[in-house]
Amino acid sequence: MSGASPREHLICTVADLLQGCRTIAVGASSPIPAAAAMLHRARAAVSGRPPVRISILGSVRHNFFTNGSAELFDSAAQGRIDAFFLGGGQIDGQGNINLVGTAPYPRSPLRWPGSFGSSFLYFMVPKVILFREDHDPRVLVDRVDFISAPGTSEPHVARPGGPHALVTGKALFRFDRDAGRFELSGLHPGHDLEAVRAATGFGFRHAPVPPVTPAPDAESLSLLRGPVRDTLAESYPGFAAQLQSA
Amino acid sequence: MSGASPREHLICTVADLLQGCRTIAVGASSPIPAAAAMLHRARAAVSGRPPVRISILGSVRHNFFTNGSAELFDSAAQGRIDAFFLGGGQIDGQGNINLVGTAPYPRSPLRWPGSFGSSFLYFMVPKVILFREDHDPRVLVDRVDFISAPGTSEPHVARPGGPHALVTGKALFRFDRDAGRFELSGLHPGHDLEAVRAATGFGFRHAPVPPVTPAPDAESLSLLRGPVRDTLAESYPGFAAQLQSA
Amino acid sequence: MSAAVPGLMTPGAMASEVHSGMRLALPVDYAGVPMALMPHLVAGGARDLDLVCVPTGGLQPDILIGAGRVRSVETSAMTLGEAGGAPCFRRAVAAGDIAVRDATCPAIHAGLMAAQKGVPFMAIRGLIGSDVLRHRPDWKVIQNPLSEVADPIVVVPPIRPDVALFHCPVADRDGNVLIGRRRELASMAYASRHTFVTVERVIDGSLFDNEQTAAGTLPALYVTGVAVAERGAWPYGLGGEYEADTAALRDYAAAARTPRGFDAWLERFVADGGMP
Amino acid sequence: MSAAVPGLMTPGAMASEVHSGMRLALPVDYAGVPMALMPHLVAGGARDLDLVCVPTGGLQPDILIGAGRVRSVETSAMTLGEAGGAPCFRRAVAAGDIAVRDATCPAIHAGLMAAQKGVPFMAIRGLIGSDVLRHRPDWKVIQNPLSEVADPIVVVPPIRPDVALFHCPVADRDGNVLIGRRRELASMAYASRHTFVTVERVIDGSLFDNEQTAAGTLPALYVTGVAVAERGAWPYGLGGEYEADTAALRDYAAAARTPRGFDAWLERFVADGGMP
Repeated sequence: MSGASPREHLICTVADLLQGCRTIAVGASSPIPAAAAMLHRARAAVSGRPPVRISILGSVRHNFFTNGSAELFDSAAQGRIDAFFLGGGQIDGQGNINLVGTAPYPRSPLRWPGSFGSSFLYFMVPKVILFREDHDPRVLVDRVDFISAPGTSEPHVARPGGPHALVTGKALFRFDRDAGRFELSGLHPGHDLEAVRAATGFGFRHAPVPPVTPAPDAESLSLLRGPVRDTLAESYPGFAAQLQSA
Repeated sequence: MSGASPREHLICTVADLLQGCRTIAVGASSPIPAAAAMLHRARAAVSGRPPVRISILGSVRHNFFTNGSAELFDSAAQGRIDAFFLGGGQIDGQGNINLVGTAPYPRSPLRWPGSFGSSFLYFMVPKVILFREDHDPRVLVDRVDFISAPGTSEPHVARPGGPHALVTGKALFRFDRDAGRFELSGLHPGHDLEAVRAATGFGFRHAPVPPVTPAPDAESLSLLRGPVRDTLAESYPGFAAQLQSA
Repeated sequence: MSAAVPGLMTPGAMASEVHSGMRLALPVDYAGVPMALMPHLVAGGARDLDLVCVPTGGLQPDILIGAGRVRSVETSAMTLGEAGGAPCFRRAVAAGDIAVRDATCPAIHAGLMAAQKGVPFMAIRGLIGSDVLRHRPDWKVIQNPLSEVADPIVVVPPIRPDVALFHCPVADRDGNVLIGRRRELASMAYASRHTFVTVERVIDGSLFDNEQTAAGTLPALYVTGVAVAERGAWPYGLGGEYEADTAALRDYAAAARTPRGFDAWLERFVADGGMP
Repeated sequence: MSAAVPGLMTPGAMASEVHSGMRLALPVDYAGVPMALMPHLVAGGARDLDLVCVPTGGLQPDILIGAGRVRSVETSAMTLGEAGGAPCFRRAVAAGDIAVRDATCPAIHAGLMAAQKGVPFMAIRGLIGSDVLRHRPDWKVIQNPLSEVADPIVVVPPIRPDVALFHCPVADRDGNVLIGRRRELASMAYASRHTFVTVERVIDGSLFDNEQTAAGTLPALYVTGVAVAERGAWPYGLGGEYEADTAALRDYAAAARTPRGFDAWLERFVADGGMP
């Protein structure tokens, strides 16, 4: 089997973060997180672990909800959703995310769609994985212009969930909830610390020589190129077609 | 057409109270209120007035709700239910109702089923009709032992609804919300004021010579004995069969 | 096929998931009462149960009360419908054997909704001036925080049962169950830690295969276990499947008028496995 | 047959029920967007509309904004999905032409739920420390009234739209409409004073005739009017009926990149009666 493409590597990196998750929700236009969740589910199935459920929001086929668009938020509040993905126009070093727009608010010169459910789910879902493929100092900023949802909260604020990790096209960061900061836990193959530092608008802790994020094993690649891609193609045909080459 | 039986008279008395009502909810085991609502609907249909909707709670056939047993309460809170019926183990002169039991609470020597939705609907539905066929001083008391729902509320308490009338096998009372008291507005044929006074545990205002409640007109009787009885028979077969004779 | 259904178990195994001291949510008479679990529940050892009737109760809680398994009941009403009052409940109330938390239907729905939404309280209109409210120290009247003028309103806490039990027509191979219009069953499941569902049958397809059944489906996400129990609501009926057996309900009402009569009825009921 | 359907009207008559200054609830892209009303809404005179997107918006509010009909938008997001950002919305925001009440999806659901339940506020977790909350003077942080320890929580007021508009596959002869799993449409209708529904077709029977369709039915109690509009969600799709026309959405996104391009697109759209 040929080596993993950068996208395949990224998918496997995200899938590894889902370890132990039984129920995962994915946004409608998030093919890489969706692929990662499907790979996680496929790996659980072949190794006989308990079944994994995935809901792709806005999808009819991959949507196990029956109580309208409120049900995702309700089930998250009930503690039934183990992992969710969020992106953001800006993400800062304290884990704050901005899905609304650049300053000044409200007349943002650059306006993004809006906060969606982030102001709630970021508090409620135990493992929120921030995913943003382009790793860029305009995205990864020191301080977001608008807080759609804060990275941490004061201790008396009810908050079972929060950021768990940040995955970009260049690196993997873990979020340290006590410190309220990101820590670099791996560079993807072909990326080096200095370039990542230059591309990141916030400071972060890191080992002197950061490890490389693990390459997908043969089984993961074979699942990804077989059943996962087939399932993926139902919802994201274009993405599935270019998966291996990208 | 032969004259109205006492039950038919009662049904027509209740139907008259529903004038102007477009949406009516009826409890599951309330055949007389159900018959009255059906008669009201049939009269609206023949006279070309806007259609009347009836929901019989717990019925599959005569139930237009699709959001479980909460929907009646929600739609009442939305102002969509014009009339509802309540009974009660005790009803007092201030319009308080007791569906729970005799004193002392909680170890009631005589325990009734419970308040059901009365503690809410009595506040929310504009026209609540109290219906209790047996007119008895143990039922119509001076002061209820337990208030499932009060007859009136202080002005700052949100209360769009409340008691409108009390119908028994002997008489019809209107509830005066400003005075917080019942007023006798009619005796059913064959009943006199003194007997009603003796059978009523609370004092009430009345005309020196109270009127007799109007007898059903021919059209009402014919609707009642035709289409209404047929519809009624689907939900209350025993009641429908004995309607005319009772 | 059925072996692959997630969470498929026997009614007996299901009943054994109910432990002493648990808070149990039970459905209203017409919504699918899981009567087939009753012989197993009564034969099992669970005691000191706190029942929540959604929003009213009948035969099922009455039997559990008569069998001495109940510590408290939260309900808006307790009745056998046409068959009359609930005899064991009445006796237990008069004797002070159980704590009754008298409620009103929409307050039970509000408590479940608070649990569903993950909020620590839910507001509800009405109730002010009632003895229902006066006897509920867990409910509170507050000033509407968004109003400048006096506007008192009741808030109730979430109802979070340990276990919800109910009966449905169908489960599918993935453990989804068909509730149809009976959405209070979904409310119970959303609010409860575990939900166990008895069903008339398990189908080989998925209830999500067409949008019409999907609309009436409670997803497996909320279903801890499924057990097959044909005519499992008897003597209650099940919408679209069979009618209530009113004679059997009347038999119960007559028998349970005395503790001895109830005991004899229960013994026969358990011996018959809860079947007609 | 159709003549007997209560509230049956034309799309044009329906659109004329929307008046200046009204608060309008509009559905999310995938829930049945009543696009067939748009040519009539744009040709009509209603201005200063306050839009509530349930819980996010796309083409429909963007067109209304571009056409200068909107005073404010309450939404959790505004996007054309794969076709990109909502161009008229972005321009109006940058220019300060409309007031944006940025929300988060569950807060919109909570506001509708408060209206559904007839309560003056609904609690919601999360939000604390966000700028979403900071910019919503109508929301408030209170202490959980049932807690002895510090427990701040947000309360939001009811959302009570004057009119809800959406598109469904089917209405029946009694004015009931089939919403299937799209229960946010029911929430919109419960919360709104009036609900107008465009449908692909009207059937002669009743959706209550069988329990499966009944489970996915919004009762006529909540439906003020029904209008037939085949392919009425175009260029959006309708679950179980047809897919979205992504090319048409991209055409819009490209055209509306400039005000002039939007005007040309709109003129053609109105001239074509909103049809492909």
